[in-house]
Amino acid sequence: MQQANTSQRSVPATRKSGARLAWIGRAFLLALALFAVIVLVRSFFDNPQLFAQIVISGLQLGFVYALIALGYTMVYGIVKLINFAHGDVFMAGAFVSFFAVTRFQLHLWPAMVFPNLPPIVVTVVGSITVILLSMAVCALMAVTIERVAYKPLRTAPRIAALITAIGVSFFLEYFGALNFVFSPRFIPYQRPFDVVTWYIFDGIHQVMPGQNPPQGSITFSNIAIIIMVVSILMQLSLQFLVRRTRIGKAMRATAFDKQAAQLMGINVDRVISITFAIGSAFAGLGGVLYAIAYPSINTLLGVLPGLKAFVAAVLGGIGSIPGAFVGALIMGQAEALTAGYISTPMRDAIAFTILIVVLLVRPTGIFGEPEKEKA
Amino acid sequence: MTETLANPMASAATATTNQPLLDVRKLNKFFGGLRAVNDFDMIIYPGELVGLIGPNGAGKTTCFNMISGLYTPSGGEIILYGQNVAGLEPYEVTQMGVGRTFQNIRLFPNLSVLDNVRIAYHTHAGYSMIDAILRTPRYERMERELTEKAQDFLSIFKLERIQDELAMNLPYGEQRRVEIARALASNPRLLLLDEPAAGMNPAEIVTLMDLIHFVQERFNLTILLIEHQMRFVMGICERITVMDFGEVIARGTPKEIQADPRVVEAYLGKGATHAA
Amino acid sequence: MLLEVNDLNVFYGAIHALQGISFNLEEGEIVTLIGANGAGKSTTLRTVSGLLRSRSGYIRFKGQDISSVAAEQIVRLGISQVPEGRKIFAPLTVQENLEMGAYTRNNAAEIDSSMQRVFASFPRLKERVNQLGGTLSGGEQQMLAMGRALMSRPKLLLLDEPSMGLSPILTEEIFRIIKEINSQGTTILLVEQNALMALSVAQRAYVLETGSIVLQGNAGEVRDNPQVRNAYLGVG
Amino acid sequence: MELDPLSLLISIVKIAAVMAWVYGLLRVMGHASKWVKIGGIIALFAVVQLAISINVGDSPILNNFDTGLLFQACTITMVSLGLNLIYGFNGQFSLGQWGFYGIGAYAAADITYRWTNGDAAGLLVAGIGVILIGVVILGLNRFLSRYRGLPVLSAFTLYLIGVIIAGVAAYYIGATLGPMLAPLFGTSDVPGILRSDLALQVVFVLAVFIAGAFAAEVAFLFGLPVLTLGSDYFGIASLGFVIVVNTLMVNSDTILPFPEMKGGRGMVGIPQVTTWFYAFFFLLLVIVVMRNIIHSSTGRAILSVREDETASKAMGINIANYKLLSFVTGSLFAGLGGGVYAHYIGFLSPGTFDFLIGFNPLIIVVFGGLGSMTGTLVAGFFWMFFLEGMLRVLLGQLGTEAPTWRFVLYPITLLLMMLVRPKGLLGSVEWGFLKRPVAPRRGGNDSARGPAGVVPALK
Amino acid sequence: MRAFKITSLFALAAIAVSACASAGGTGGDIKVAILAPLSGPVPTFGVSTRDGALQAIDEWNAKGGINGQKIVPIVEDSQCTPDPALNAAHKVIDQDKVSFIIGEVCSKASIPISDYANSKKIIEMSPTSTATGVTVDQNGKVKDYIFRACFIDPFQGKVAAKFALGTLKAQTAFIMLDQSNDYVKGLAEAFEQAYTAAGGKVVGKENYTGKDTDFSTILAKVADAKPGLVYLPDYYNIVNLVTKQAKEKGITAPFMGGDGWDSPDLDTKAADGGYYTNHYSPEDTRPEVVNFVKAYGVKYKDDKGQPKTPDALAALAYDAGNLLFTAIKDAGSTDTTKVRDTLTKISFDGISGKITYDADHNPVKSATILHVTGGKVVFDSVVNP
Repeated sequence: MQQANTSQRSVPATRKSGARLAWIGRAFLLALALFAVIVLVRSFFDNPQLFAQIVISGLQLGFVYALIALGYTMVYGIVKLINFAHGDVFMAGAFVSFFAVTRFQLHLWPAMVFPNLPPIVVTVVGSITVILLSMAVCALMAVTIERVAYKPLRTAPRIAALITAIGVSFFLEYFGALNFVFSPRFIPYQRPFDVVTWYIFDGIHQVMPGQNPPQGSITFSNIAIIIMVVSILMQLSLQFLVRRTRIGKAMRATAFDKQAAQLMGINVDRVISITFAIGSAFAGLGGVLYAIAYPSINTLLGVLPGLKAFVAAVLGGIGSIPGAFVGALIMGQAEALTAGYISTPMRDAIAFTILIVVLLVRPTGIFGEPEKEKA
Repeated sequence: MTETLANPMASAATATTNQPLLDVRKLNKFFGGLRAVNDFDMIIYPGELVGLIGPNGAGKTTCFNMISGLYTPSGGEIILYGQNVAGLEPYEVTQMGVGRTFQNIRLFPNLSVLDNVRIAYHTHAGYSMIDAILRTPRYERMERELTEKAQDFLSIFKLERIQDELAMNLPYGEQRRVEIARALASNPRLLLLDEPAAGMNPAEIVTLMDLIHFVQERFNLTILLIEHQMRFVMGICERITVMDFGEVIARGTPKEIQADPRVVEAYLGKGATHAA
Repeated sequence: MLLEVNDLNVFYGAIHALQGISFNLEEGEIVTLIGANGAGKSTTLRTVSGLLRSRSGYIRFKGQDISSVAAEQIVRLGISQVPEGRKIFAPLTVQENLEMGAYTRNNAAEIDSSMQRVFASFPRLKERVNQLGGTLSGGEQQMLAMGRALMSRPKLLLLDEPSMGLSPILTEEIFRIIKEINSQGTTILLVEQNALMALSVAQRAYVLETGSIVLQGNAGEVRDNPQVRNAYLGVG
Repeated sequence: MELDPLSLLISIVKIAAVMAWVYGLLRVMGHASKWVKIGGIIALFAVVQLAISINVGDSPILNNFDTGLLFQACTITMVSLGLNLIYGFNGQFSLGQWGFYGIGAYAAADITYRWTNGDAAGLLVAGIGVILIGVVILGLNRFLSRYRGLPVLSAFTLYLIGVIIAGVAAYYIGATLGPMLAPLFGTSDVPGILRSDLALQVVFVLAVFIAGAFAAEVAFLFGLPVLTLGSDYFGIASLGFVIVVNTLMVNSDTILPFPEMKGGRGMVGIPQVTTWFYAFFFLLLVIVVMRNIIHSSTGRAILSVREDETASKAMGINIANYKLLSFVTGSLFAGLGGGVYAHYIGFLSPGTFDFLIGFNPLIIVVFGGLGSMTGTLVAGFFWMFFLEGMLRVLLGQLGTEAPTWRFVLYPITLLLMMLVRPKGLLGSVEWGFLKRPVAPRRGGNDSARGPAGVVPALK
Repeated sequence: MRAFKITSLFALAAIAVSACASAGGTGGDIKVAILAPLSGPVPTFGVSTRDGALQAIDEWNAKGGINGQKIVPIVEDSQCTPDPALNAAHKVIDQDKVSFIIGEVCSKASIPISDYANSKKIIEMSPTSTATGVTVDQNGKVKDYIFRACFIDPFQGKVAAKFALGTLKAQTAFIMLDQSNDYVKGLAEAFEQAYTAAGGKVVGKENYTGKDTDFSTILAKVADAKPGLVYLPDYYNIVNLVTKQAKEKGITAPFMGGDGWDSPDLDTKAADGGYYTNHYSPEDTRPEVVNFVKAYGVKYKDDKGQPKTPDALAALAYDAGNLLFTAIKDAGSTDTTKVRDTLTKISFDGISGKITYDADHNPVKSATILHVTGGKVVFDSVVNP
């Protein structure tokens, strides 16, 4: 009896060390990575121009995701809530700009007020006004949502707020689809400015309507450049805000420890509202740019980009601003390259597989801080 | 396997008194750059009741966490009955006969007191999940037996009246007792108590001391405890180890420790000498 | 009377954590609450600073009832807490931590002068001004936490276990600073496990046991009480 | 058109009746007497069966609209119970339940589809495959437990290789044996014995079980590495699983070798064999199995993981195993639910298994109360009869524009509900059968027995 | 024993419910259910279908109903998803006791409905479900009571191929298709078959999914392949995105598609130069078309308050309604078997042409080819089968 018991108890210590078998898992991952690299390298040498073209479209997509992902990651960082309604705020941004342009001709206001302005100034100022309006409306909307649906649940189990977030998301989608709101249609989006495309082939030339760019040229458009520039600018300004300003520091303090922040006299509720507002303003901006780049909008527009941006935020390490940015770029490339070289219908599957594999290697994302061991 | 002896380990322990039950050698733990525990050594023989004291943050709980497997040591050996258990999973360490309580009580808050204790029996449940799904006679029998055993434990701790209360609804003192009962129910040879008397008033502490003495004899336990209540430590422990800044600064009997100037300076405080 | 706490009852769920506590602080005093772990000392401080809500009883600060004032407003009224475990903002630098302490104030010049004063009291913080809070040692973190609390220029400073995990030398240093802060006019409510040390700086003391005050008096009296000596000082 | 107050009343009575029925079910099942238990279950089954088959006026008491809701309520409840086991009881935030539901549905549907088309290979391959894979997993589990501290990715790779080998073996065995049975199917004119209705019923039940087991095995492979992630990360990874599964469904005829599933066009021609009896049977099965697990030592271990992982480790519980166990069991329930669903609706399309709809079980589980089986049961039935029943009926009367409001009212209801009861409808209350059995208190005077009597006799 | 009380309570309640339910029948009117996806992925189709069908019902009611009986519409949201669609069908058939259903729009929702309706001998007239599986089961047996108003996929594909090679003289084509959409896939396959059989060359074929918005990768390949024609038989929302992005990339090859293009929301600027096969053209000068377009515009306004132009979905729903009501009228009865027999032999002049039914309950009618040019959709030609 005692004998049996002793031996039973000593089993764990006499077991072989499994650490020696770590190579199996590593070999598996390596094989996956190698496969991906081989596919990419071969594709690159097959047709470098096509490869570059695909990478450019991946960049454009990735930078839009980045704008949405920033909001996700900020909100998650501060209230640990997966704000599923974020994608719908993004949708609202697109619709606000649509109505501003088609109903109120807001993008032309400089020309109406100052008739002698050169058209380029009109376009730039008008478009910026439209974008700012969208951002403001989105920020307002998000703050309202936060007050109504999330704040009362701050002390409740986290999942309750997640469910209300899903509820808010459904509400925005289907309320927006009512006939007297946005209607459920896919609406051709009227851009506040025209998209111009250039191609690179012995220098940079503009693509004229009805003219095929020569074989082997690489095309890019002004909207792609705007998206990239705006996205980088926003990322930098957000970094500045969070690192250098008083409210940004309060955000980081609140994210780290709400009670300690309260003890500093920080109004935690206000900081959270501001975080929602900023994140959603970015989503609104993303919504406008997205609609300009892919000009067909309906009320379900935000679902997939929202989801992918969220995945990008998780991939980069949720809560981390540079992480969201890098994650979004990876998502963009993963989608574009999968679409280009494997199969378009598989691109979501591949993107998520990448997410899962990355999480297995780095359980809290690329830039995520390791979870604290607790005892 | 239906023996009714108090503790199967009891005779094994007496048969090998000269062999230490726990032999910790050069244990180290780093958190990032911070050295939480530095070359910690400790030998405990079967049947002893040893105290581990030191200021908050001295590394006592970290040592506990390493011995019970929650932390993987950065270096050193933890030899339990001749086997190095450093780096084993906590559940394996527990199955080898190490039970513990936690500094900030970690009961299963939404479960009843009885379930809290029954969970500790899990590894000895004596029936499989298939038995449970099919509700076989074996399940019925073993579950009844297990429940009775758990209730016996509860009655030792005078908790039988509250067996159906949710753990989170108990007052502090009772939570402590449930936690000790739960740790004992996992059938340990070595029991680690992390500040068992915290939050108890002097009268409760006296009861607790009696209780610990009782369970130690009853179950032939070896006990290692962390405690701040000096009266408790001095009154109950046979030997005391004092830690400060991750290092052992003194060992000895309670009397020796109280007289040790380093201990007084580091832990009891200079005021102690004045007051005494 | 600067702070007046009367018949305070606080519950954690079903647990009656504070069972009718009453105590008070005069301006300029150091008062200490001593007692075992879980006796309710930290709960008391957290209730005063507004992090917890009492079920009954009141807290008056400078005559104003603050039992239902929000925590961030209480800071503006002049109560600042150094929480247990220091709770400094690990991802923020030392300077940013201090700026957070002055969050309620707007005058940049005054904030700067406060910061200089904190640096004068804690020269070590000045050396590490750009270091992240999380990388400081325990003693430095405690100094940062106290410095941060002082940045709001409080009338009343609540200190929760300032010596926790500190070496004797550091503990003495901290207590020297506590006295210094007090001498500059800040009233201090001190919760401490190192009862001897606490009693050596405080004028008055309250002894807490499972949520109620069992003994109160001058520090000296309390120190000489045989029960206290037995239970908390480990001697006798 | 105007709202007919009578129909509002009918809807309310209907929901109340269903809730009362659920309550009655849990009551009779929890009754102490065995005969009341059996009699009560039969009676409750009979009540519904009679209501389906007896006509009052020109239609049965429960018309097809109602029974359709009942079927769907049963399946969604099964799926949600599985999720509650994973999330509510074990604390693992999973969004992947819908994927296992889909896997179960497609797997079961494929088996019976092939069967009705005179091809037994589907059943053989799936059946043998599920068994072989199970054997491989259990065997490898035993073998790998000899290695301590084995990195989870290595374990995963080994399992994956094992499963692939088992799957390939099953394929060849099944594909060889399958055609041999073809003569037994007879021809289109002379039905063979395997084409009888009875055979189809048997195959259907087998298919549902195989589908459940298959979903469970997939859950094992997926959960093994992914359950090591922290809670929200696990949630997102499992959401990814749903999307991967959905993509594979869309491409089932091109990337996967199942032309009969027809990819995005949807699989037609699945025999509609699910009857009220089967839905009832499988729901009861899931309830009983889950309840028996929860109220046992295993269940307490599962709960302890949710309550406090560290303390649970210190109690000698291998938490990784229990996370995996509850995940696999929960997915098994989802797979069973899928199998029942496929043979009720008779048509599967990837759109049904979209990730957005996949939030439904989560909503039901939270709505009912995490860690409350009763809550899930009540919420599952209520949700179906409210959203698909009551709202549909009432809005249908309010004019041609009103139905668009259904999905506006639904989130508002959800929102209000969460704001009013953030811990769910029933919190963690259980009714009747699902109540934790109360251990009898030991009578007598404990002190009289003395310490000598309180020996912790463990084996 | 409490359990039994509860159970008996349930039984009583259930009987009460059924008693109430059976009391709520209305006599004299003909109830017609309209099952349309008002929510879900394609709500816009649902709205058009509903409006078109309601238009037909209103006109008939204005004329005094069918044989003196008024038509009462019951609209249900079927979400373009199988289970809600089936629930909706159950509800209208068993709860509201309708005998006639107009809908569903999506094939994947129509298929489960059609099985059930057929088993209940309820006439289902789908306006736009183009998959063969709607009217024919997997064994090739015709579902007796199921009809549709639209032509099926293979027909449109063939017409498009004929037009591409004949009129457009495009010798090479690039096909873009949504793998997960049976409508698109059906058209694409039919086109490819007919096109290669007639000597055309398919230089590339790319899949995407209906949720995509970024087509630049595929368009990069199109630009690379330089085809004479891009066949894109998808719905207008995808067409808007693809053609716009194609224009921006400088792709000059004309796009061609199917009836999915037809929508007031088609971006005519982006799709400029494109062609599509359709059921009808609102510019058609036949009086029934002109009247319909006018009446529809009076009844329904767009968000700017302008009269809406009916799209093909509305037109087909209108046709579906008229087909059904004419058949009921001709049969002189609401008995579904009689109506079915009438329908199989019907010859009806609809908006989308002259309709007769073949053995598989698919309409035999002509296709219209429309050309997108100068910001407008203009009638190009009619192609007969």
